[in-house]
Parts: sequence; structure tokens; C-alpha cells
Amino acid sequence: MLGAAGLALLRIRNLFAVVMLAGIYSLLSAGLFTVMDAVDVAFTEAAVGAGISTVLFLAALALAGHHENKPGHTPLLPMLVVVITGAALVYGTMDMPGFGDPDNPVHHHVADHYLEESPHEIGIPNVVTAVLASYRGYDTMGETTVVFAAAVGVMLLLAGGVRSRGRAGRQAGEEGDG
Amino acid sequence: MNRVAVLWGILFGVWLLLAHFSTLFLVFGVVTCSVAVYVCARMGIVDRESLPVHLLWGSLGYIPWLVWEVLRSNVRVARIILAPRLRVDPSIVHFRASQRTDLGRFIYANSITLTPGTVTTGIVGDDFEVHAIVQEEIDGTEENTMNRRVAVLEGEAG
Amino acid sequence: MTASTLLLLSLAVPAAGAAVILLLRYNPNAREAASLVTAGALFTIVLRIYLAVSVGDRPALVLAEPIPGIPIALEAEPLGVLFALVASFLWIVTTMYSIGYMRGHPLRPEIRDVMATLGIDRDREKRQARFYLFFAFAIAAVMGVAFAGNLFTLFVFYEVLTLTTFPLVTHSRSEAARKAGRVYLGVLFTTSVVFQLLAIVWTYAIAGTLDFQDGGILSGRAAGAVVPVLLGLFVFGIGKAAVMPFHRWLPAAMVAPTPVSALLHAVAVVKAGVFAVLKVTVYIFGIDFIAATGASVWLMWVAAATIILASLVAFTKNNLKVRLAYSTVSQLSYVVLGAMLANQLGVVGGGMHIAMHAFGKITLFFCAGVIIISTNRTEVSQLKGLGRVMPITFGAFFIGALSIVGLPPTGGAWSKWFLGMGSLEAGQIGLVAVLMLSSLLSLVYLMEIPLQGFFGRPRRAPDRDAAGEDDHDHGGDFHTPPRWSMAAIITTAVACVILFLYPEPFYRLMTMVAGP
Amino acid sequence: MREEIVVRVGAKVLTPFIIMFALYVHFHGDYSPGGGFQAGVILAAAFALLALVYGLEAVQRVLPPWFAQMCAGLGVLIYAGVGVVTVLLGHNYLGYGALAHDPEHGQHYGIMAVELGVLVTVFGVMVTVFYLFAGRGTMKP
Amino acid sequence: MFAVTTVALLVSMALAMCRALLGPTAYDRVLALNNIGTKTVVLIAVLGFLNGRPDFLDLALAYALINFIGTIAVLKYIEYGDLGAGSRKDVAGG
Amino acid sequence: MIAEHLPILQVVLPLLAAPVCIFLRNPRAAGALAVLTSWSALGIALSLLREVMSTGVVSYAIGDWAPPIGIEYRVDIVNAWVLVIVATIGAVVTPYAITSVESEVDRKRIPLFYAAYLLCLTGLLGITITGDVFNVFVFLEISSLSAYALIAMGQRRRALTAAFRYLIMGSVGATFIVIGIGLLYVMTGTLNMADLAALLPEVWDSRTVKVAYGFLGVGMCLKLALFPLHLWLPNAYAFAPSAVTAFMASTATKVAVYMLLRLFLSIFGRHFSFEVMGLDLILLPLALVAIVSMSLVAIFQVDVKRLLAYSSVAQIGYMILGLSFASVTGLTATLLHLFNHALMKGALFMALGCVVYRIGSVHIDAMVGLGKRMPYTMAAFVVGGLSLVGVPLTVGFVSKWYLILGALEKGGLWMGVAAIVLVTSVMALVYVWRVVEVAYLRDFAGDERVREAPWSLLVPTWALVLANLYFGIDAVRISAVARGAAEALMIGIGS
Amino acid sequence: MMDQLLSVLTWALLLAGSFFFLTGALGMVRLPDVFTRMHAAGMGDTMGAGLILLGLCVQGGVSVVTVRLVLVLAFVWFTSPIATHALAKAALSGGTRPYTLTGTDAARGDESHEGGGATSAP
Amino acid sequence: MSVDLFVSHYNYWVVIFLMMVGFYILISRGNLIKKIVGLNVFQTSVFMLYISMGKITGGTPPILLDDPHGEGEAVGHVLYSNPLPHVLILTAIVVGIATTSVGLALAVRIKEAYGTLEEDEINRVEAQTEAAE
Repeated sequence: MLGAAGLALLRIRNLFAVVMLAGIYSLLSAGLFTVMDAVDVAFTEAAVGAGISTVLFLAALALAGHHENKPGHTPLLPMLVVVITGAALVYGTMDMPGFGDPDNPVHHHVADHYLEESPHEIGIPNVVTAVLASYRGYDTMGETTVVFAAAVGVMLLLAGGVRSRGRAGRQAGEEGDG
Repeated sequence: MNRVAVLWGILFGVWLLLAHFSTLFLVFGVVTCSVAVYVCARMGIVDRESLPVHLLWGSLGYIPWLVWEVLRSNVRVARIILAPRLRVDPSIVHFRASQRTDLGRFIYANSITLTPGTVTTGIVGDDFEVHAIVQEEIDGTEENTMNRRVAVLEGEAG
Repeated sequence: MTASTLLLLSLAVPAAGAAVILLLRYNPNAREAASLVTAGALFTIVLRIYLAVSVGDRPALVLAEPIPGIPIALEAEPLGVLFALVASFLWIVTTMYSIGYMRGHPLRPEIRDVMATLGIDRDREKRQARFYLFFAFAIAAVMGVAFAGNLFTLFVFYEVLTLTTFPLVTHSRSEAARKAGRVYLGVLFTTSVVFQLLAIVWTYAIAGTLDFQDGGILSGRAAGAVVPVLLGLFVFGIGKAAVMPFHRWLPAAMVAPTPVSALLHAVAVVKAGVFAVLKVTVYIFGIDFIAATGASVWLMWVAAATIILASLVAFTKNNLKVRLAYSTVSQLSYVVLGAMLANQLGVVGGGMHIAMHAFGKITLFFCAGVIIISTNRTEVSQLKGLGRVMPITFGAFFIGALSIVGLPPTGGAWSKWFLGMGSLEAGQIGLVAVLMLSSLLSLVYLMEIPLQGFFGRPRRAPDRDAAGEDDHDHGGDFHTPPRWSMAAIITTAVACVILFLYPEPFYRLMTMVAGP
Repeated sequence: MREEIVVRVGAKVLTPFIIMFALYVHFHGDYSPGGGFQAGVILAAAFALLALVYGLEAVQRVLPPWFAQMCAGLGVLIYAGVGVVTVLLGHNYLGYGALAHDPEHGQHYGIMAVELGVLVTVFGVMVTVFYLFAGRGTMKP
Repeated sequence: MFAVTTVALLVSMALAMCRALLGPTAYDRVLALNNIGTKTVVLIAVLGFLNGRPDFLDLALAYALINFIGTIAVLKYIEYGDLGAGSRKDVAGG
Repeated sequence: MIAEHLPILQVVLPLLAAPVCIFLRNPRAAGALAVLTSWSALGIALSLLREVMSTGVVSYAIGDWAPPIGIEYRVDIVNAWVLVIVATIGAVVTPYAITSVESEVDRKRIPLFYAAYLLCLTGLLGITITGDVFNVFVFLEISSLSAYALIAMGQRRRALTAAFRYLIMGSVGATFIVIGIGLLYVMTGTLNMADLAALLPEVWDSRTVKVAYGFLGVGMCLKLALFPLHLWLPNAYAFAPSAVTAFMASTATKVAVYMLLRLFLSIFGRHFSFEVMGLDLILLPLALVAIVSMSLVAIFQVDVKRLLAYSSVAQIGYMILGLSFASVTGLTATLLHLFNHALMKGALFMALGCVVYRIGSVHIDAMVGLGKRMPYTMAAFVVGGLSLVGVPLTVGFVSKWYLILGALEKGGLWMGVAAIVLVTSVMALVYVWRVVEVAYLRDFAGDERVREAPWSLLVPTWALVLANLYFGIDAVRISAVARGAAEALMIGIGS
Repeated sequence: MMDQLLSVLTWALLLAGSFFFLTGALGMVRLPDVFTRMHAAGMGDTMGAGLILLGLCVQGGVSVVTVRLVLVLAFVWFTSPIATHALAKAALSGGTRPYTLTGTDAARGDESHEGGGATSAP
Repeated sequence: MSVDLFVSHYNYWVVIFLMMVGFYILISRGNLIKKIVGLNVFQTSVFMLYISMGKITGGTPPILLDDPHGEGEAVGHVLYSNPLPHVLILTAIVVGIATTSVGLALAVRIKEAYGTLEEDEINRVEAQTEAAE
């Protein structure tokens, strides 16, 4: 289903529809995350995908219009790149431990510690929160900063209306819309 | 002010239902509800429309009826869909509703939409525009049951 | 004052002089006085270093260490002292000369007009200041080359010299000057980076050091085909030695003002090149090592070919300065040849040729410059009969030419003699023939000028109107040569003769280098 | 969109619940999925909803853009500040053990403070970003 | 039995997905999005029971609340072409 | 007490300053804060380097959690070195930005600009200092996001498209890195670098690790703009505001190169990189093609900023070339060139910034005769350019020296590599000299009012220029540090 | 006994809910235009969700879980008609003509371009 | 390639397929917004890859069941999925939305400056501008 959504995204040229499908994609992936026990992730994906992302996309579309041109040339090169990348990944997964196997190294080294020690060390039942905010709290701080950086970036780009014209001469086209 | 308190109470009730029960969370609950209520009050959205406490009693009767209506129309629509030949005859109907307040219209419009087979597509003043999957779904008169019941609901609370 | 302090001063004095020049850039007299004083001071310093070295002292000094194990170090050894002595002495003379020359040199008319309308003479002064400034820097770089204590230092100052002379070459900023600047920088830089630097790093990779040492640092460490290849990289990489096919920059650089051509492109820059070749052969490879491996035989013939070909080209050139430039190309390869002979006599001959050719060639250039500013003539064919108007100039030219050809009673005779002997000792009879032939050629193309000057007849009157003020001597376009310039010409011409009579200091230095 | 009865009333009714729910998600992050980030997003979404219905101006009267921007920066300061406090208390950066005698309590406090920082930043950022996108269309004279 | 329900939900999601893919109008896709949203809410609820950890319904709750915002944004986008407008007259010029 | 917290302060200080910049709202105050912050960052970086040189690896466990459990900051000589590079450039460019930015960015946006700038600095320092692979990704994104915004601040509208392209390619790179990290994680169960280095040898044979290697490599190469993946760089540098270009060009790609070294040599280890994966054989041709083709392209550019941007791609080729030698000397060259290239590109772009400040363009035709009008600026450009070419007595020479030495040490066909390096220096001379010639050997024809750039721009520019000269003359110390770092890298992190 | 009863009840409710969901989904595929499909979708939203959640409530008994289920249900029932209404309105303003048996436009005409906003004034 | 391999890895492959679809959209489409959508899909799929790494068959979400202050006897026999990938992906999602918002802001600005969102049209405009200069 996700694949179908993805392919549809590829084909459809009405950006509005694309955004809708992207929303569906996000919804479905959130469902998948739930299936795979990642409730926190699903929650986040839900909040982001359904709440903010769609709204932002629509806002951007409102400013930028929603029609996409037909791709002009046969995209052979991208296809090649994608096929190679995909093949490499598949090749790489060959030696990966099987899906869901509890003996995988992933589940032992550090994860064991989190699951076994966090009740004593931190004492909250949601291990994800414990790891997020304490064991790897610094990552989360980085994450907060990333979000902040995004805000700074968007403010730099969009605040204050139309920019003053630079000396180097900017062309028309900007005059048309604000 | 009264309404604010009521809203606060409702929110806090929901909070109690949701959250763990401990001192800490009670404190959090108080904070949470206060923040929510404060923001809503600032927005000016705590009023008769958003907090129809006056309809409480009336709705006790209305909701079960509505559920029943929903069930009935669900079955009707299911029949249409499952029929080997699609027998749809969609149309859009305009009619006047007899509700006096926006709240009443809101309830009526939502009730119409909630019952499958009919969708409110527009309200201008008291002019309702409803799309129905088959013509017969709509009883587009001021005297139809739902209209009357909503009006009664609205009217009871004054 | 210790000798090593003197080394430092030999760099610092010209640099400080440059700073003073910069400060005094709007006051011509003070500026030029500063130049002269600096030049004199430098010569004194070098003289004192010479005195120290001639008694066997080897003052040394480490300036900095850019790369661990490879410092920028100065060391005075005889060959370097010889070079420094020549360069610093000639700087005094050239400064004198250029004071006259730069003031007397008429600007290109279009620029003069523009400046007149604007009422600006400042710009010209500024450019003259720039001239002296970079000149001083270039001399500092030359001193660095001369006293380099290791190959790396040599390379550093070699590059600095290239860069500081670039503004001098493009002094006029005309399209021709820009083009010449491109060739100049392009050839010198490309050869030095692509071949020379490669050779240096390679040497370091093999020997683990770059210090100049008696007997060479590579001897015994390198073997096989590496040696001739490496030597070839050095010889071609030192583009300033102007071994064909990398000689194009030298004629191109002739667009520079004549003092620049005189000092730098007849003495300092090109001599830095051949000097470096000598240094490399003597102190990096070691002449015995080269002789033993026979690595230099093919390069001897390259040098020989350059000698002959450049002479032939010189024949065809009508422009006086360009002809002199090709003559220089040819003469430089004498030194290279001397180095490649890899025996005592060859090295002594090469080293002495650095000095002898310097004095001879600078005289010629001085004369050419005087001719240019006095008559505005640049082509050989225009000079007929001028000798009678400018007897001193053409007389000096004659003496200089004799020195270049290698005829007594001038210093050039000695170096040619040693080179010839060296060739014989190396068993290369063919090279002796080459030397003879090239001397003959140079005799012809150089002697044509004074002979035409004295005995030729001007074909027609100069086309310019009488200038008015300075024409009491002769009609038309003639300006009296500046006195400062004439003094310089006489000095160098006399020196050529003196060096024939008294070549002792240079000979002694060279035997210290090459062994008895 | 004030004139759309259905949407307006619906939004009015739902907004308090959304806000409350957002904060619930935040405070309850220790026990169930959720936390500062999700809460921030939902909270911002609530304001987005209000802005959609009542227009940007009306919302900005309640929640001015400068306030949102300040929130965005403040959250980062709170988060990083907790780290600085622990450093000042002699522990390593973000070593919440410093915040109370009992390290477990310290962890609790630390996590709460930090989550608050995340909430504030995410809320501020999302609102700011939304304001900017939505406001750009009407800004033109 | 939860499994059966899950399958039924998945099938109906797939059908809705078909609608999303087929279009033909953008509104069909919005409808599909909306529908899939509701189904996801229910699905998450059911999955909670299926896994024996039914206490993660907050997620469903969040969805129920937020999905709605997206649709409102769509309406606003279509009707006004600008998400920030206060009332219709703000965008009267187009 | 503060001394032991230096590693974290290094990153947190600019991070804290960034929101404060926004609160200040006053351009001057924000600028002053940024300057102060960047200088303290430099101080911290220097003292870290000193500490590491004297006591060895410094490890800082964030949140009191011992390394594989929590996130670790791990400073060894290599990243202390890179920290110093980044902090130095930051400390020099920030004061420069104060004047430069005023003329190129809206006054209203200036505090935001500094916030983004500081965030970018934070990100770069964070990437460098951390000992946790996922943390790398997080800070990578901090720096990238702010960089996108900063680049888009350029005056011409092409800055926008340049930033967008950078965003797309940068995000792809970051995503590839995430994939790579994920694959590594799945094989070992840890994210800590030292831990990974210890655990990886057990699973070297698996195809997953090899693919992870590939993805990390490609992702990093996208970020550092190695030749076929460099498409975002020229325009991004050409159209960004001058101060941003100066900062980014001298730090961003350097940090990416550092990460590449860290990943390939410290984590995977040189045995795996060179003997199993044949990294040297893959990188060598790419680096050579990058050097030659980009130098060629640079020769034909008419926009000087873009010219230098292409030259940057070529210079990155030199760094990668040093890596592909797989020897201590080669790595020393790489690490030195990290520093040296930062110095020279910083100086060059800052000089161009001065030109932009006065005449608003760096088109080569606009720079005619500028040597007279802006003597100090153009002199800075000349020295920087000579350094780029690799003339002795400048830093550029030192790194080139090691590069050639590294090639010659390997002998045989590597001679050719050395020759290519040398020939491309000549190409560098050509493109630098085009500008010099135009600026000095032609007469000025522009606006008579054009004069020398203000001191506030010249002083930082010349600070870097003089550093170029100083470290070109006295490179013993930095060479020693670089060699020490190279040896540390070759030994690997685990043992 | 009680347990079994509850089980059966849950089964029934879940199956009924699934039925409505499936039917609605089928309708979404079969029905001719977006408006008619809305009706089908509405089925899932109302009865489908309602019955299933109710079934889960029965299974969960009186607990925090049930509270949440009820809340979810309440929100779904509350938001779904609003969303549907919004969508219908958007579709109409966006210029989609409702499908009719006769093929003529029974409702109002096509009056605006999408996203343009010039619909009838309130 | 045995059946075992397929059974235990098929979901990775599905995820990889999705990833590649996103990647393809990202690099082949000329429309800037579409590119961002592609980036989103690409990233989301990578998240799925991570999450599937963390899944343990029969595991439950890593939210501990027993009271943390209790004796903890339940910890032993309940199998929890690995929380670490979840944490990482939470961070990555946030990063993703941050990137998206900046990308959209850029796209909006590009639209304003060029009047189009198509890469080839932008290139054309730029080529014209350059020619005019």
C-alpha cells in the first residue's frame, strides 16, 4: 500500500494531490510504526504528518501554486542511480540479521542496559522517554536546536516581506507577488 | 466567568479520566486546564456556542435518537452500495431550516452530515444546501423530524 | 658584528631600503638617495662577508623552519659570495644608472598627454617609487638565493625573485607588457614548480635532507636512471637558467625598463638560475658523483645546442634589447655547460663566467638603454652612424661586447678559457668546437653594432623635429644622455677590463668551491 | 472562515480539548508515548486551527509572533540551561543526578525540565513557521 | 477476532487507497486521506488490543483530533487560497 | 572546575548564544555577542588542543552516563586540531561579518543572521567533537540547516536556487549517512565510535558493513563536495553573502573531510579501508579528476567568487588525494591542508567580500584596476592567491610539500600523481593570476568614489593573510600537530 | 458466562463495524463522484468506527482504556461531519460538479477557480 | 538465496523499495515542492528501516509494564522491542520536518523570485539573465 502511494506520488502532477498522498503515506507509515512497537515514533509521525506537515505544504502551495510540469526528459540517469543504490542496499541486507530475531546484536549491547537498568537509574516506565531525555539527552538537545535552526532559517527567509533589492540587480518576477 | 469555570471543570474531569492519579499529576492537571482555559478565553471562544451547557438535558434525548437515525441510514446506504446495480440518484436540495441560532444550525448541519446519505454542503443564513445520495433521503421541509427535534433541543434551553 | 648577523643584514638592508623608499615615495631625490645608500651599504656588507669567507669561514644562520627538518637557512659559501658580490656591486651601478634613466625616459606620448591634461605627475612618481621598491625587494631575494644554506631556501628565494620581478617586467602596464608578464611568469613558475619542486621533494625523499654539503648529498644515495632524470629535472626546472626550450621568458622580459633588463635579466635573475644549477651540481649531486655516473652528458649537449641555437636566433633579431637577450640565453648555457662538465675546470669556468658575463652584459644593456632614451631608437638597423654622436657609449659597448665574446683584454677571456679547458679535460672535443663556433657567432652579431655605429652611415635623417633644448650637439632627436647613466656605463666598462687584469678574487672563490 | 458555521463552532468546541490534550501528552510522556515534541506539535496545531478559522490576525492578538519566536529561543535556553545548571552543581553536562539528592529524583526533574524545553521550542518554532507561511500571502499591501 | 477486524480494516484501507490513487479529482484524494485517517484511528485502537497493550490509545486520540485540522486546512486552501486570511474580504482581491 | 567541562562548553557556548542573539534584536549587540562567543570558542579550542597534546585523549561523558550507554565527547589530537581550525575561522570571520553583513543583509534580519551563524558554528564544532555517530548526524543537520538559510541570504536571487540545491543534495547526503549509521548499528548494536571500532572487526566480513561503508562514504562525500558530488558547491559559495562564503568555504567542507577520516580510519580502521575496501584506489582517481577538471573549470570562470568555489572543489581533491596515499605523510598533508586551505580560502573570500562591499560585484570585469583603488584588499587577495597556488613561504606550500612527498615516498607510478599536483598548481596560478592581472595591470574605469574597504573588514582579512604567511614560514608546530594527528588516525581509535 | 457473553458481544460489534467499514470502502470505489463517495465514507466514520470502538469498550471493561475509547469515539463523531462538510464545501467551491443521473447540473454552476476564493458571499 | 533469507528479510526489501521510490522522486522530478515531497518519502522510508531493525518478534512497545518502584519481576519475561532506534528516529523525524520547512520556505522564495517552481524553467531564466549580463 505504501508502495502504491509512493508510485502514485511519482506520477501525479497536481501538487495538491501529491500533498494529500504524502499525508496518506505518512498515516500509513505511522500505522506501520505502531505495528512494529514504535508507538512513540508513530505518535510523532502522526503529529507531524497529519498536523503540521500537511498544513505547511498547503501553506506553501497557497504561496507557490500547485501545478507541476511534465518532466521534460527521460530520467535515465536518476533511474540508474536509484537502481544502483537500491541494489547496494539489498545486497547489504543479505547479511543483516533476520527481521525480529531477538538475538540480533542490536538488541543486546546497549539496548539491554536501557531496558534493564532504566527502572533503577531513571525510574520512568517509558524507556523511550528515558533514553530520549536522559541517556541520549544530548541528542535531543541537538534535535531541539535543529528545530530552532529551522525556525531561524524560515524567519530569515520569509520574515519581513519582500526583500530590499540588492545592488547586484534583481529581476522582475519578484514584483508580481509578495 | 461562569462558563470559564465550567470549561475548566470539564477539562479537569477529562484530565482525571486520562491521567495517572498522583499529586504531581493533579498539579499538572490544574496547570494544564488553566492554560487551556486561559488561551480559549483570550481567543474569546468560550461562549454559548462552544459550551452549550444549556443543551445538556435536551441532548440526552436527542443523541440516542440521532444514533438510531444514523444506524438506519447506514443500513440504507449500505444497501445501495451493495446492490448489484448502483441505484444512485444524487441531487442537491435547498431548504429552510427553522433554527434561530448558529449553534442550532451547527447541530442540525452536523446531524445531517453524520447520517450517511446526506451531506450538508453549505449554509447561508437559514438556507441549507444538502447533497443526498438518493433523492428520497432528503425530507427537505421545515417540518421534517430532525429539523423539528433540533429546533426543540435548541428551544428547550431557551 | 658577527658574520652571521651580516648574512641577516644582507637580506634586511635591501628590504629596509624598500621600506624607506615606500615612505619617501613622493620625494624623488630622497628616494633615490635612499636607494643609493642602501645599495652602498649592501655592497659593504657583502664585502665583509667575502672577507670572512675568503679566509675559510662559513657563517650560517637559520631564519625559520617552515617544515620540520627543512629550515630556511642562510650560509655563506664561496660560490654564493661570488654571486652576491657581483650582484650587490652592480646594484650600486644600476641604481646610479636608473636614476638617470628613469628621469630621462620619455613617457609614451599618449599617457603624457593625458597626465598633462589632468595635471597629475604624481602617478608617474608613484610608479617610479614602485620601480625602486620592487627593485630593492628583488635584490633582497637575490641575496637570499646567493646565501641559501639549503636547496629549499634556494627555492624559496628563487620564487620570491620571480614574483618580485614580475611588477618590474610589467612596469609599463601596456598590452605588450601584460603579454610578456604572462610568458615570464608562466615559464618561470611552471618550470620551477613542475620540475624543480618535484626534483627537490624527490631529493628530499631520497636523501632525507636538503642541505648543501660539499661532495653532494645524493652521492651514494641515488643510483641508476634516477640520477640523470633528477639532474635533468633540476636543469630544466631552474627556468631562470634559460636552457632551451624554456628560454622564451627572457626575450619577453625585455619589455621592462632597461635598468631592469640590465641588472635583473642580465645579472641577477638569470645568474640566479645558473648559479642554482651550479649549486645543485656541486653541493647536491657532487661533481665527482656526476662525473662517475655520467648523468650529465645528455645535458651537456642540450646546453651546447642552446648556445648555438640562441646565437643563431640572436642574429635574426633586429631589436637591440632582444638581440642582447638571446645573447644572454646563449651565454647562460655556458655556465650550465660548465656545471655539466662536472670537473674542476668546468665549474671554475662556469662560476667565473657568472661574474664576467655579468659585467659585460650589463655594460651592453646600459648602452642600449642610453641609446634608447637619447635617440628613441630600439632597432639595430637604426644605429648606423650614431657612434660618432655617442662615442663613449659605443666605446663602452665595444668593450662589453669583447668581454662577451671572450677576447682579451676583458674578463670574459678567462671564463671562456677555463670552460674550454674543462671541456678538453672531460674529453668532449665537440664541445670545444661548439664554444669556438659560438664565440665566432657572437663576435659577429655583437660587433655589428659598434662597428655600424662608428662606421655606418645613417640612411636618412631622423623623422622627428628638433626637440629644441638639448640639441646643441647634433640635430634632430638627440638628448644628451644623463650623466648618472654615463658614469655607470664607464664604471662597468672599466670593470670589464680590470677583471681581465685582476680576476684573482673570483678565481680564488671558485677554486674554494671546486677544489684546487 | 468565521462565517462557516459548522467549522467555526466545531473549532470552538475542540480547541480547549486539543490544548488540554497536548499538555496531557507532554506531562504524561513518562508513562505513555508522547513527550515534549509531540505535545509542541499538537499545541501548535491547535493554534493553526484557530488561525485557519479566525484568521491570522485574531490569533496573533492572543499569541503574538514575537512571543512565539521568544518561545523558540527560550526552549533551547531551558534545555541547554539545565545542562549548565548540572555543570554548576558539579556534575557533567545534563547529569540530572545533580538536581536532587536522590539521583532517581534528579533524573525525574531533569527529564521534566528538559521536556519542557522541547515543548516550548517546538511549539514556538511550529507556530512561528506557520505564521510565516500563512502570513506571507496577506502581507502584501 | 481482533485480527479479523484488523484485516477488514486493512482491506478497506486498501480500497480507500485505490480511490486515492484513481482520483480523479483532488477532493477524492482528500476524502481518501480523511477516510484512511479515521481507519487508522480505529486500526490503532484495535492493534492495541491485538498486541495486548491497549493503553496506547492516546495515539488514536491524537489522530482523531489532528486529522481534522488537516481537512480544515484543505478547505481553507481551496476556498481562500491563503491560510492566514481572517475573513473573506481579506482575500477579496484574489 | 571549568577546565574539565571544556569539551561541552565548546559546543554549548555558541548554542546558548544563538537564541540570545534573537532576543537582543539589536544588530550591533548581536554582532558583539557573536564576536565574543566565537573568540571564547577559539580560546576553548586552543586550550583543548593543549590539553590533548599534553595528556592524551579527553573523554567527556554527557549526562554522567558512561560511554556506550550515553553520548560521549571524545577529543583526541585529530579533532582538537579540526576544532581549532573551525574556531579560528569563526573567530576571524565573525568580526568581519559585522561590517560586511550590514551592507548585504537587511538590518532587521541581522540578529537572525547571527543566530544562524552561531548555530552553524555550533553544528560544525559539535560534529567535530563528538564521539557518537548519531550525534554527528544531529549536529550535521544543525549546521546544514543554518547553512541553507545563510546561503539564501545572498543578494542575488540565484542564492535561493543555490541554497535549494544545497538543501536537496545535503539532505540526501545526510540521509545516506543515516542509512549507513543504521546498518552499522544493526550489526553491532552500538553508536559510540570507540565501541564501534572495537566491535566492527568481528563483523568485517558481512556485506552489510561494506554497504554501510559505502553509504557513509557517499553521504560524506556529498557533504564535502568530492568531485562528482560537488554540484551544489560552486553556486552556493558564489551567491552566498561574503561573510558566509568565507566561513563556509573554510570550515564546512573541512569538517566533512574530518568526518570522512574519522569514519574510515578511526572507526573502520585502516586495514578495512585500504585493504578490504580498496578505499585508496577508489578515491585516487576521483581526487585526481576533481583536481584537474575543477582547476580547468575555474580558469574559465568570470565570477571570481565562483572561480574560487571551483578551486575549492579542486582543493578538496588535494585533501582526498592525501587520504588516498594511505600513508602517514599523505594524511599529514590532508590534515595540514585542512588548516591551510581554511586559512587561504578564508582570506581570499574575505578579500572578495571587501570588494563586494565597495563595488557590489566580483565579476572579473568589475575588478579592473582595483589594485590601485583598494590596495590593501587586493594585496590580501594576491597573498591569499599565492598561498592557494602554493608558493613557498605561504601555507599552501607546506601542504603541497607533504602531498608531493607522500606521493614520492610511494615511488613508481605515483610520480605521475606528484606531477599532476604540480601541474595543477600551475593551473591555480593561471586562475589567480587572471584576477591579479586585471586588478593591477589595467586602469580603473569604475566609479571614482570607490575607495579602500573599511578597517573593520581589512583587519580580519589581514589577520588571516598574515596567518597564511606566518604558518608558511613557521610551520613546525602545526606540522607536528598534523603529523601526530595523522599517526593517531593510522593507528586507529580502538587500540 | 458473563465473559462468554461479552466475548460474543464484542465479536458481533467488531464484525458489524468491519462490515460497515468494508461496505463504505467498497462504496468509495464504486460510487460515481466525490459527493456520493462522501456518503460511503461517512458510513465508515460513523457506524464502522462506532461499532468497533464500542466493541473494544466492551472488551476493555471499565478502565482507563474504555475512557479513552469513548473519547476517541466522541471526537471521531464530532470531527467527522465537520470534515466531511468542509470537504464537500471545498469540492463545490473548487468547481467539482456533482454527478447527477440526468447529467445536467442540478445544483449551482461552476463559479470559481480552485483556490481562488470567489464563492458566493455569506 | 534461500527462502529463509527471503522470509526474514522481505520487509527490509519492501522498505528499500519505498526508499528508492522516494529517492527517485527526489532526484528525477523538476518541481521543487515535489522534490521535497520525495525527500519526505525517502526519509520516512529510512525511518521504517530503522524501526524494523528495532522490532523483536513477539515484543511489545518499550514502555515497561510493571511499576518501576516495584520488585521488577515482570521485566524478565516480557519481551520489549529495542527502544534505541525509536529514539533515533524521533530525532530524525524532527530533523526531517525541520528540513522540510526550510525547504518549503526556500521554494516559496524561489517562486517569488522566478515566478516558477520548475527546475528547468529556473535554469532557463538564469541562463537568460546570465546572457544579459
